[in-house]
Amino acid sequence: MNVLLDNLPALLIAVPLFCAFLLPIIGRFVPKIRDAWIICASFAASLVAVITAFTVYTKGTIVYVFGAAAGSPAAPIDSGGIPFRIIFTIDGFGAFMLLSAAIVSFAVVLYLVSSQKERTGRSEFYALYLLLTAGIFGMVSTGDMFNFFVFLEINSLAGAALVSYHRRGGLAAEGALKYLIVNTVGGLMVLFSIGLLYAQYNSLNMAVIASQISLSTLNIIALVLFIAALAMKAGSVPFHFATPDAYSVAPSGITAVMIVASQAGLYGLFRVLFTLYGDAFNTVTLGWVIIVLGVLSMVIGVTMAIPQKDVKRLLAYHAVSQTGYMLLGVGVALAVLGDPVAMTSYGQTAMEGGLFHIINHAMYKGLLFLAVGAVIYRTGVWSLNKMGGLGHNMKWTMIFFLIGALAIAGIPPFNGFASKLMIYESVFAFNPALSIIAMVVSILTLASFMKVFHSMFMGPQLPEYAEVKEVPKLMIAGMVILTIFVIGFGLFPDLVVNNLVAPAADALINNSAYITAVLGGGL
Amino acid sequence: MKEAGSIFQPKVAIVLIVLVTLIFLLPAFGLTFGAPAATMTDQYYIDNSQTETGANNVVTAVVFDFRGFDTLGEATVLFIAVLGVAMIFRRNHK
Amino acid sequence: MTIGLIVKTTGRLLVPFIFIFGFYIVAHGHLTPGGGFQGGAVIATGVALILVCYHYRECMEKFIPVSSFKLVESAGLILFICTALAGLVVASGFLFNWLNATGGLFGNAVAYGINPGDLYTAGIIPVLNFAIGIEVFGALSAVLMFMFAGLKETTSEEDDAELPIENIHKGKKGGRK
Amino acid sequence: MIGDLLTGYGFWNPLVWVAVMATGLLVAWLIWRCGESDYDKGTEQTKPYLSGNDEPEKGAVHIRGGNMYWGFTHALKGYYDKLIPLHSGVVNDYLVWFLIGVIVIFVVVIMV
Amino acid sequence: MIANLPFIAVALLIGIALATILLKKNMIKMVMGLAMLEGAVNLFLVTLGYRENGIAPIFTNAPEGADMVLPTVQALTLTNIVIGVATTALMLVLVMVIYKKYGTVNADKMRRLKE
Repeated sequence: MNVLLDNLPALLIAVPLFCAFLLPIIGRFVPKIRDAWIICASFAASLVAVITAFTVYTKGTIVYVFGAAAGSPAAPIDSGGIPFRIIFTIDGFGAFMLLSAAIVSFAVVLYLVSSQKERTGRSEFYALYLLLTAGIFGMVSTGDMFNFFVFLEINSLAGAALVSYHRRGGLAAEGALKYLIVNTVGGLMVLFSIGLLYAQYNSLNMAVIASQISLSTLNIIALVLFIAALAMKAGSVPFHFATPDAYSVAPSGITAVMIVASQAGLYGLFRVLFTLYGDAFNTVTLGWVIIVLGVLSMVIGVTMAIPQKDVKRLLAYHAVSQTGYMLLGVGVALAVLGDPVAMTSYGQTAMEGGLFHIINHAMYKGLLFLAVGAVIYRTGVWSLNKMGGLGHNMKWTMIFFLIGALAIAGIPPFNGFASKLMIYESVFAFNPALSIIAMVVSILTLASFMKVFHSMFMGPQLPEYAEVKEVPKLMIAGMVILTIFVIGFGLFPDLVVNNLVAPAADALINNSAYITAVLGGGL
Repeated sequence: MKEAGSIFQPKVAIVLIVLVTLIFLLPAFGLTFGAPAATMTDQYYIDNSQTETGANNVVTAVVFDFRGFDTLGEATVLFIAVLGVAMIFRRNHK
Repeated sequence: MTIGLIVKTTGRLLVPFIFIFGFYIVAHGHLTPGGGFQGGAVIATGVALILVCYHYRECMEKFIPVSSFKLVESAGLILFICTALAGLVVASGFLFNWLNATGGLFGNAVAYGINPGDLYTAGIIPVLNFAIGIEVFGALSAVLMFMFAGLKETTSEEDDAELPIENIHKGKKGGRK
Repeated sequence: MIGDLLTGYGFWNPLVWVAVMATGLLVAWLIWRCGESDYDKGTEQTKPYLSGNDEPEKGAVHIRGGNMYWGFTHALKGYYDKLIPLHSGVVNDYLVWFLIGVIVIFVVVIMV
Repeated sequence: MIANLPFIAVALLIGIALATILLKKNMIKMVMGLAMLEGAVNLFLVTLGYRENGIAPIFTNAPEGADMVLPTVQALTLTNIVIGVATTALMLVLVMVIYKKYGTVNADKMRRLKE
C-alpha cells in the first residue's frame, strides 16, 4: 500500500494507459466485460487523480522522479544539482486541474457507456477515451517541457480521433481533420520553443529553466510561440476557428471531456506565463495581451453563438466565450503581478476568480453538453429549428439543462455566479470598462440560453416527438454527478475558493516555491 | 451559396509567411552552430550512461532510461494512431 | 492488375532477410545505432513489401488478418508497461532500471570508456527495446493494412446519425442540410 | 460567517441568498393564497380568448429557435455581415489567423 | 553568420512548409507541408546538439579522445519523428474518409462546417 501511495504520480498515468492497452484484447476475446472494464478503469484513474490532488493539498507539492529508485532526490548532487530525469511536479494548480479532469471524465464515462451502446468499434473508442484522460492528467502534472509536448500530442491526437467517431456523412472527419491540423501546427511551434529554451539552458526541466530565464530575443520568440500555440489549444479568439467545428460534430460526451482537454492547454499557457517566465518579463504587457485575447474571446464567442441554429455549435461558441472570462481574470492578475499593493487589493481575487471559473466551466458546460446530447440521442436532431416541446417527455433532462443554463448565465445561487462575481468586482478595480464588457457578455449569454431552452423544451408537445422517452438511467447518473458539483460549488463557494482555488493561485503567483520544490534551494 | 473559398488573398498569406520566416531567422543570430551554450545535462548523460544504465549507446540510454517516460508516451501516440485508423475504418455491422 | 512472378518471388525471398535485419537492429539497440523504433520500422517494411507484392486482400485472407496486428501491438505495449511497473514493485520506482548490473538477465556491469560492446548488458533497456520493436512493427503494419483496406471498401451511410437508425423518428433523420 | 466569499469590495453568501429567496417565495405564496379561488379547471375559463377566434394548432404557435433573435441580428447587421464571413471554414484561413496572431503578439511584446 | 547556415536552413524550411500549408488547397499537399514543418523542427533540434568535430554518442568501438555530440536532442528528435508518423497517418486517413464522402480533397470545398 505504501508503495502505491509513494508512486501516485506514476500510477496517475500508468493506470489509464494499462487499462487502455488491454482494451483491444478484451474487446476481441471477452467483449462482455468491456463496459464494466471501462467504468472500473475510469473510476480507478479518477480515484488516483483525486487521491493525488488530496495529497498535494494536504502535504504540499509532489515531486516525482521517473526511473529513479525511491527516495532519490530530484536534483542529485553528482549531476551538479541538475535534474536529468523526467520529473512530475504537481503543485496546487496542477492538483486543481487534476480534480476537475477526474470528476468530468468519470461522469462522462457513465454517460458514454449507455449512449454508445448500439455502436461498433467501441473497444477503440473507449481506449482512446482513456488515453485522452491520461493525456490531460499528464499535461497538468508534468514538470518537464518535452514531456509536456508529448502529452499535448497525445491529447490532440486522441481528441481528433474521438471527434471522428460519429461519421455523420463525413462531417465528423472534416471537423477532426481541421482540429488535428491546427493542433499539430500548434504542437510543432511549442516544440520549436522548447528547442530554443533547450539551446540556451541545456535543460528541459521547467524549474531549471525558470530559475535561469532572462530577457533575450530568443526567449521572447519562444514566449510568443508558446502563447499563440497554447491559446490555440485552449480555443481563444483569434485562434478559435477549429474549436466549434470539432465540438459540434463530436459525440456529446466527448465534447464534455474536450472542454477539459482545452483547459489543459490553458493550464500550459498559465504555467508558461507565471512559472516559467515569472517576473523576468514586463508582465504588464503580457497581461494586456492576455486580457485582449480574453475580451475578444468573450465578445466574439457570444455574438457568434446568438445566431447559431445547430445547438452543439452554439454551445461550442459559448465555450469560447467562457474561456475569455478565465483569460480576463488571470490576465488582470498577470498585469499587476509586479505591483504588491494592487496584487493584494484585487489581483489575488481576479486570479482566484479566473481559476475558479475553470472548474466551474468544466462542470456546467459538461452538464450542458450531456443534456443536449441526451436530447439528440432521443430525437436525432441537431437543429434548433426542428426541436420543441421536449420538456413534456424529458423532464429530468430539462431540469439538468436548466441548471446548467442558469449556471453559465451567472444566475445565483449556481456556481457560475460566484466566479463571475469575483471576476467582475476585481476587474472593475483594474479597469471598469473591462468589467462592463464582461457583464454585457453575461447578459447576452443568458439571452442565448433563453433561446435554446425555449426552443428545445418549452412550447406544446410536437406531434413528431410524441414517442420520445427519457434517456436511460446511466446517462442520467452522469448528469447527476455534474449537477451535484454545480449546485455544491454554487452553495459553498467559500469552501472551494479557500481550500482548492487559493492554493492554486498561490502556486502560480509564487513561482519561487515551485523552483525550490524541485531544486531544493540550490543553484 | 457562392463558393467564395478563402477570405485571404494569396499575397496576404505570402507577406505573412515572409514575416514569420524572418522571426524564425532570429535564432541564427542568437545561437552558434557547433558550440552549444551549455552542456551540463548532456555531459552528465555521456559520462554516466554506462555506469548507470549499462548501455554503450548514449542515445538509447537517454531514450529508454533517463527519458523512458517520453518513450512510453510516444508509443502511446502510435497506439492512438492505430486505434484511430481502426475506428475510422470500422465496419458498421457486427 | 496482376503482379508479375519476378516481383512476387523476389519479395518472398527478401522478406526473411529484412526481418532478420530488423531483429538485429532491435537486439543491438543499446550497443550500436538503432533501437526499437528503427528495428520495428524495418520489420514493418517487410510487411509492406508483402502487401505490395501480393494483393492486399489475398494477404489479409490467407496470411495475416489485420486484427492480429492490433493484438501484437497491444502485447508490445503491455510488455513495456509491465516492465516499468515491475520496477515499481521490485525497487519502488516506476521505470527503474531494475535489471542493470545485477548479474541476471542482461545484467552484466559496464565500466566507463570505450569498449567493444557486450550484448548481455543494460538491464531493462533491451527488454524495452523488444517491447517497442514489437509495438512499432504491429502499429505500422496495422496502419498500412487498414489504409489498403480502406482504399477499396465503402462505408455505409447508416452511421451518420448519433443513434441507431430505428430510434429516430420517421422523416426526422438528423443532421444539417 | 460561514459561506462568505470575499470578492474584493464585499462578500457573497449564497446560503443567505437562498434563505432570503425562500422567505420571499413563502410570503408571495401566502399573499397568493389570500386571493379568491374561483378558477375551475376544464371549463371555458382555461381556453385563451383570442378576440373570438379559434385557438390555433399547437404546432403552429411554437416559436422555432432560428426566429428568436431575428431582431437582434438584424439590428447588428453591419457587425454580423463582417463577422460571419470570417468564419469561412477553410483550414488555410485558420492557419493564416495563427500567423497573424504570432506576428501581432511578437510586435507588441518586442515594442512595449 | 555563414557558420550558422543550418539555422538559416531551418528558417527557410519552415517558410517553405508554411507556404505549402497556407497556399495549397489540396489537402494531401497540406499534409505534406505539415510533414515538412515537422522535418524542419527535427532539423532544428538535431542542429542544436552539434559540437565541433563531434562523433556519435556511442561508446562501442569509438575513436579515442573525440568529443561526443549532445545525445538529448537526438532522443527528442527520435520521439518527434514517431509522433510525426502517427499524426501523418491519422491525417491521411481522415483525408481518405473526406474524399470518399465529399468526392474532393480541395480545402475550399471542405467547408460544410462554417459560420
